[in-house]
Amino acid sequence: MAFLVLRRLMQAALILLGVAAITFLLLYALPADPARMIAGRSATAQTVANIRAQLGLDQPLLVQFWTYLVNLLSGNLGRSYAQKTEVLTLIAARLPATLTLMLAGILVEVTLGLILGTIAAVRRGGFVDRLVMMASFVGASAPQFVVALLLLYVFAVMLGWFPMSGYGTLAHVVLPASTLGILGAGWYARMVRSAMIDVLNQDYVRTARAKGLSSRRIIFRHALPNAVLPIIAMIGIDIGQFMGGVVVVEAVYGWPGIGQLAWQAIQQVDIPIIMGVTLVSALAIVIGNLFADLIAPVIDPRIRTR
Amino acid sequence: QETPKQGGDIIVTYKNDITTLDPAIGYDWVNWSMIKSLYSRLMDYEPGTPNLVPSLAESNAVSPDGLTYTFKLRKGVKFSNGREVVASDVKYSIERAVDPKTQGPGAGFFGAIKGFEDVTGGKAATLSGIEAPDDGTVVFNLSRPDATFLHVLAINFASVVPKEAVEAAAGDFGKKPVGSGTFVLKDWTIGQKLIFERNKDYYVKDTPHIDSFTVEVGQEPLVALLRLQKGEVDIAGDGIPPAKFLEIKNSAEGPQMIVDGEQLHTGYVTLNTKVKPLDNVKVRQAVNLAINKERITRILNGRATPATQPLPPLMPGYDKSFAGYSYDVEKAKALLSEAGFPDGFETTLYSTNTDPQPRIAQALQQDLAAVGIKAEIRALAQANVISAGGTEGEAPMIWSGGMAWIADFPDPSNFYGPILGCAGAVPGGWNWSWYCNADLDKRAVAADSMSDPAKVAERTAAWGKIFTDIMADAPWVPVINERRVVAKSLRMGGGDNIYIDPTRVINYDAIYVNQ
Amino acid sequence: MRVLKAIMRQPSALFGLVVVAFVIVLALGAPWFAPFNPGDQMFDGLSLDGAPLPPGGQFLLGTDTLGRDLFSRLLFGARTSLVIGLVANGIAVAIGLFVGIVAGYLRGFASNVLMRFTDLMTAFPALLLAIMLAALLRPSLWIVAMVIALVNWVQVARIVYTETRSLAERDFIMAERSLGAGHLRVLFMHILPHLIPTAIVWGTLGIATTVLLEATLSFLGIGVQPPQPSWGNIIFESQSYFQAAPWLVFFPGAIILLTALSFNLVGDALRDILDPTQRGRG
Amino acid sequence: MILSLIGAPILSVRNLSVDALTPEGLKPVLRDVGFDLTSGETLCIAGESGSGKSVASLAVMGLLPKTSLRVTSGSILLGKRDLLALSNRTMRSVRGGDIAMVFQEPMTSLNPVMSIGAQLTEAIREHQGGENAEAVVLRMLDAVQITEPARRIKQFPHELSGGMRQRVMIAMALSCQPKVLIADEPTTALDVTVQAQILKLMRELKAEFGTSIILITHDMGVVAQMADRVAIMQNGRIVEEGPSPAIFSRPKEAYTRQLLAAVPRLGALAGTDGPPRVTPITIEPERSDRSPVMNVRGLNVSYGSPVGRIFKGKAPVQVVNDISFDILPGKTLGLVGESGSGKSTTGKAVLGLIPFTGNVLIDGQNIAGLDQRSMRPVRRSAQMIFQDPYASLDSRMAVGAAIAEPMVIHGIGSKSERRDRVADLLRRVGLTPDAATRYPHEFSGGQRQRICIARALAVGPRLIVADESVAALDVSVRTRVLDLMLELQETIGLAYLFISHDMAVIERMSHHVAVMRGGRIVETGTRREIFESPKDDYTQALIAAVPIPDPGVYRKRAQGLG
Ligand SMILES: Nc1ncnc2c1ncn2[C@@H]1O[C@H](COP(=O)(O)OP(=O)(O)OP(=O)(O)O)[C@@H](O)[C@H]1O
Ligand SMILES: Nc1ncnc2c1ncn2[C@@H]1O[C@H](COP(=O)(O)OP(=O)(O)OP(=O)(O)O)[C@@H](O)[C@H]1O
Ligand SMILES: [Mg+2]
Ligand SMILES: [Mg+2]
Repeated sequence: MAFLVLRRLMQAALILLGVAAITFLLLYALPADPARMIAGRSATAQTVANIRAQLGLDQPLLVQFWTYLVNLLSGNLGRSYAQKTEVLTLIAARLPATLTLMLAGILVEVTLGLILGTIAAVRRGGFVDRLVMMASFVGASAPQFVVALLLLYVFAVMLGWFPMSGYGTLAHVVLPASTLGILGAGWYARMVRSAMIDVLNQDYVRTARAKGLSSRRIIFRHALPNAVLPIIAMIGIDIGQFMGGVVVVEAVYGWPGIGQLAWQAIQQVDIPIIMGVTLVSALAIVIGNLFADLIAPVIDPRIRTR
Repeated sequence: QETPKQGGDIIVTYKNDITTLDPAIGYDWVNWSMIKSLYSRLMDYEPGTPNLVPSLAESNAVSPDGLTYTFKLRKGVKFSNGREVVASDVKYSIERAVDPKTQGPGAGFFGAIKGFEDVTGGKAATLSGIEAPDDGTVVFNLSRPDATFLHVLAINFASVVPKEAVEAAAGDFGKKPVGSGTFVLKDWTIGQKLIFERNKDYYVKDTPHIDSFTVEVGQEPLVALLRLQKGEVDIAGDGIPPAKFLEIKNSAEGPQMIVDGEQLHTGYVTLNTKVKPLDNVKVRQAVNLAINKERITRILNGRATPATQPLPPLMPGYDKSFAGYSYDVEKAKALLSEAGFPDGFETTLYSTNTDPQPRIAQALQQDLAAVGIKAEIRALAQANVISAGGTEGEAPMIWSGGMAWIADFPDPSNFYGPILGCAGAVPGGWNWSWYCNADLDKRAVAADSMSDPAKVAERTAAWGKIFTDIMADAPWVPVINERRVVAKSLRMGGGDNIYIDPTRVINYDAIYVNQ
Repeated sequence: MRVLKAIMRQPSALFGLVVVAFVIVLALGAPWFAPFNPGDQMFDGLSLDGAPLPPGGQFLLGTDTLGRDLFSRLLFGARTSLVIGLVANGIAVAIGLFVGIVAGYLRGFASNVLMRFTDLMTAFPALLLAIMLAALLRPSLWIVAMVIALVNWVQVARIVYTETRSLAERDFIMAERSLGAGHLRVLFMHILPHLIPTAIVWGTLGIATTVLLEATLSFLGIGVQPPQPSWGNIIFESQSYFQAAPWLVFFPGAIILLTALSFNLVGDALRDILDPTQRGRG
Repeated sequence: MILSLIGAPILSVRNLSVDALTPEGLKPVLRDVGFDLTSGETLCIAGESGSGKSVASLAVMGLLPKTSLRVTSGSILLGKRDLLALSNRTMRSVRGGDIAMVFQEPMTSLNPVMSIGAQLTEAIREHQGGENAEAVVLRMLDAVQITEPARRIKQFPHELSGGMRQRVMIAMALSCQPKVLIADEPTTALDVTVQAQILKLMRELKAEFGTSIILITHDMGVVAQMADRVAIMQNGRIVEEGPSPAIFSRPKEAYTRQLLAAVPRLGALAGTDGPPRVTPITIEPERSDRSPVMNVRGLNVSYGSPVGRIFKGKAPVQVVNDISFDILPGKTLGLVGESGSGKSTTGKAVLGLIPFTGNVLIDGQNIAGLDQRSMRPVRRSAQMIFQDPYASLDSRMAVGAAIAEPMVIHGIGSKSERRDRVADLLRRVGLTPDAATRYPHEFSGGQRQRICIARALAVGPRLIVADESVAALDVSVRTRVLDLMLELQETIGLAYLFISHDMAVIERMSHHVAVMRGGRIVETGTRREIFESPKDDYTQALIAAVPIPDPGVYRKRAQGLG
């Protein structure tokens, strides 16, 4: 087990290195010149050249990458071109918000997906099943910006149940997390449904019924843990999917997360921030995958001994 | 006009982060007005007007040759760290703005000060042209007369900062600003909000009016507006998105909530004079004639007026009588035939990708198609458009929307150098027409040398002529002068011109709250 | 033929098939069906204030913010969006299937390399890739299709990988090897058919998401450029008008959903029909 | 009077009919099934595969799959209550509380992600409340003779052997002291020694708790050993019912007689060398100079290898330990041993399907370290029939294509030739050629087994490894399959490596026998040597544990003991 963790950690480090290298190369292949962006429209050629030299942009690409990596190892992500601040500070200030949002979003999608998928599976072929499947299809296919605005309009503006924007209390999380979760819930509901149908046909479920257990106990204690197994791997991938949604959702709900930071940085070609955000999100994804790999044995004892 | 009331706390929202509050670096229209309020400068403007007034300076004198400016500083002005502002602070602050290590975008404005080249070239650390003979006096020696020099001393880059605070911040001055302006930054939660409190020691009585303003960032304009309608927000800084404009405008409270005012803005299409067939002046004129500017103002729900020349109407030197190119499809086709393109040609039109810019680009595209010009649209992120514009032979046409020229200070010269002069027509430059007319450049230099206050009218006229003459070569299609629209809550007081102040967008010093 | 007949027997699948056929016909025949030129910004297509016109009257489904006929744009947009939803999404599923089964079937180094590459792609922000490509390539429908395929295969690969791993453990695979079947034969004749249900689920669920993703990418500058319509673009351009001009969001949204749902219904039916183990079952 | 008191049935099934919903309409599965179970009695239900034994027991439990099976008429009386009329809630208390069931598939009937302890206590909590459930569980595990019960309750199903799992199932069923225990083929998957233990356990439990038992089995030996009464099912009907000795000694129905006749009896072939010939000997007599088709020397197989250099993974488990044997052309080597002794592993290893060390020569060609390409000719001459025929067929490939596949792989014949050969092969294994277009799930277990045999024969191999090829089949089908295999040996001189845990089958099929235990061959010799004068203790135990299909034997034994 310890060995497995160690090996996975080493793989994770390699993946991060790969992400860093690809991002770096791609960013520097961009035609937009960061020095020029910094210098602004009134700058002289001399100023631009000075800035370029100060940022080390006149160095060969490999030298720049090497410098970046060395800095990275000492925890230095560089300084933002536009904001003239440590990227680490900027990301650190916003990371908790994004993590909160993501965790809440995952909670919503997994809970909703599990509940809906289970209901549909238990009522397979019936009206409820069809309704749930239709709803999950709509959820999985609706444009996120529109969903966000609709939820905001109905629950914050019209009903006034939740604040429209901001960060801090539980009430603030509900709408953004739901927006984020609805999409995933649609996918999860469908996957849980088919996994659940599979599991409900298994012999051990029949055994459980033969023991005289209640349907609730059979579903929650026997069927769900088994149905959940194939879905755990999805959660790791999901974090990556979330990064896109986070940008939209954070914008609509004024959520102070790194999605907004990334979006601004992209518009401004603020390379150090783009690099930083990319690495942080890659790290989150890698940790998510690691977590999925580690939690699977907790639920499935068969993997533990393999 | 009612008298402003004192007190009150307000909330302002913006979509983007406040990047920096360092006056030597900050150069976007959001932080522009905040920096204005955090710091003071030798010169400033009367609120809501383009009229220069002394601010940190008590008085100023110009030598007859226009090369020496002498300022007497106001006494007893204190930085928010408690220290008094002295003449050497002024010198330090401007040198800091020019110093290449600062990486400030505003260095170029101080080009007229003696010793400028030495500092930017790294040969000297201080500007020989600025002297501080005593704590209360600053003397500027210029290498050439500069009629805009007082404006230059009023822009943000000339803000006075205390050296010890800059050094103490260790490169993070932009997040820990110390100045002597109307407001003090109380708290900054990155990515969320900034709280500005009034500077109780400010040297002008009853300025500012409000006790504090909180800037909430990361707010989608659409949502900010919903919040404003609910009374949660006082000023939606990004204005009213097109999708909401008509609804608000036609609502009962609309007129009180919308501030709709002119600003120093022109939206234009650059016609790249180095790209075939736009290198042909007839083709460029034809393009000018082909654009139906009225229809575009309609797409913008009437929030703009058709433009005839590079200068916006508010700018001194604007020629009301100049008609420019009016919409005339037949004439455009005739010109195209003359130029040898009776069937038109194919080209590319760049635009930024935020609403309504791609829509305007499509409107332009349709107009061009009507005369046979097939323009393919490339809607890209701003940075990519800027880079395409600065690359020789790359972008035939660029719609400037979303990055359009808003003046740094209300002087016509500000509309020429980098964007229409030869200096800007270089790789990485901002003259995306790549238009270079040596003759006009000479006239521009001559106009800027008329620094004698007596010659203001003559100079303005000279500039005006430059901008109408340039239209003969048609390097641009001046399309619209967009008005600025700000939404404010019902309790906010003050005239439209302090919400859309020609020199600082929102004038936080002058706005007030009606209780 | 048998398949078609089987579909005809199920009302929901038949409905799906009819809608799909209808949409395809409309897309192909757009120039004949469209009442207006989809790019034509009509002067009378906007109100005096410059607001888009609601459905009814001269414009069947109303106009957009430039005064263009929404119905005509939706007809022409179908062409773009079908290519994205079917081709791009199809390629993504195909790549995902390929990588997933190869990595899941092979053991050891090759499998490890492939899966780590997939992990890398998972960890690499898709949006960033899109932006880079936007800056480096000439925008076109096929570029955006390619980018979508490049971005979307990853999840399919992961799911297929897990499934293949368990399939490869099944006895019949060892039985095939004992007959002397080579790897290619095992992979494509025996493992692939078992993954068809997964492929169908992802293929149909992915349609709506890719159609919308295309809009995001177009917005970033790599997709179809204005004024060429696509369903995603129509929604994307006007999504902030959901209050002021709800039809601009509702109609394209409904059409995307309906089309995706129809493909999904047909896909579900196909999955059951193609599965011999379902034959003769209740 | 007294008689009726004693004989009052605790469970009685009357006129039970069950229909299956199929696309072609309703298909009757059970027709007018009726039987009584008196208190403390064991009723054995026997009958061919697919006759409705499992469906009948599921109906009693109220566990018929709702979507496909439906009770159309009849009643099931537990005491005075009609189970069919009970509400779901009341039925729950009957299930597990009054009637408990042990299912046919021990491997899959336990929840893989719950610990043994949790699964056991659950039932007790449900029916008797939570107090000292733990203690009851420990007592039950002890009763089913599971060692170290305290440790076992923390383990998960996959950590137990098949026999243990089956005993856990029995413990679970008995933990609430049900009045009736239904056991559906509880020992099919187990080797004889474990089977003997479990049957003994059930008898003891019956004696201790007074439980009535319905035992479903197709093994007449088990019936003889266990039954007080016997019911014989065929085609959804009970064709014959009566006290056990009567059924065995005076079967009325032809089908019952057939069933009894088909049972292989251990020792029936004593005194002969070869397996019984189906047809008279026509080929040349055995010549010792012929070189073996398979020659195995020092075979070792282990599962789980070290994962890296620096950190050792789990130590590999040695499953097959230094095994050597030869198989002569046209001869059968029977490989017998307890469950988990490494028989299947050996079978797979000698065909190079899993990694091994040692030397395996097939037709003189050493297959150690051969790559896929060089293995191909070897694959042509040596084929395998896997333990589970259903699992070894691709469920998405039509049977005809599956049989033709080896010919396609080895490039034999044209398309039409292959079609002809498939038809021919299907006929040879007793199926009609129209089977070619159908899919595996449309066949019964025995038919699938024959399809696998047809596939193995398609390329004309010289050796077939047959792994438990008949374990899952009921006696009548089993006999047919075994006959076919012998006939093929006769006619085309096939050699077999015949793997089984069933001593009687091994005796019937083999020329030579090797006995495996714990990955080693403990004894090897001709069939006659092994069965008539076994030397190893384990071999002797195996032979002794085989049930004999004659209730009289057990009665005598019981009396002798009493
Ligand atoms: N879910 C079902 N749907 C339709 N038919 C079924 C279903 N389950 C069983 N049958 C049919 O009912 C009949 C009786 O099946 P059952 O499982 O009771 O046989 P069995 O006597 O237990 O056989 P075996 O010895 O193989 O276990 C078979 O013909 C089978 O095909
Ligand atoms: N894939 C595997 N990984 C690890 N151990 C295995 C694996 N397959 C089998 N084993 C172990 O190897 C041993 C021998 O298994 P094998 O399947 O050869 O037994 P067998 O003699 O065929 O038994 P049965 O009569 O139950 O079929 C068992 O202890 C089993 O647990
Ligand atoms: Mg059965
Ligand atoms: Mg085995």
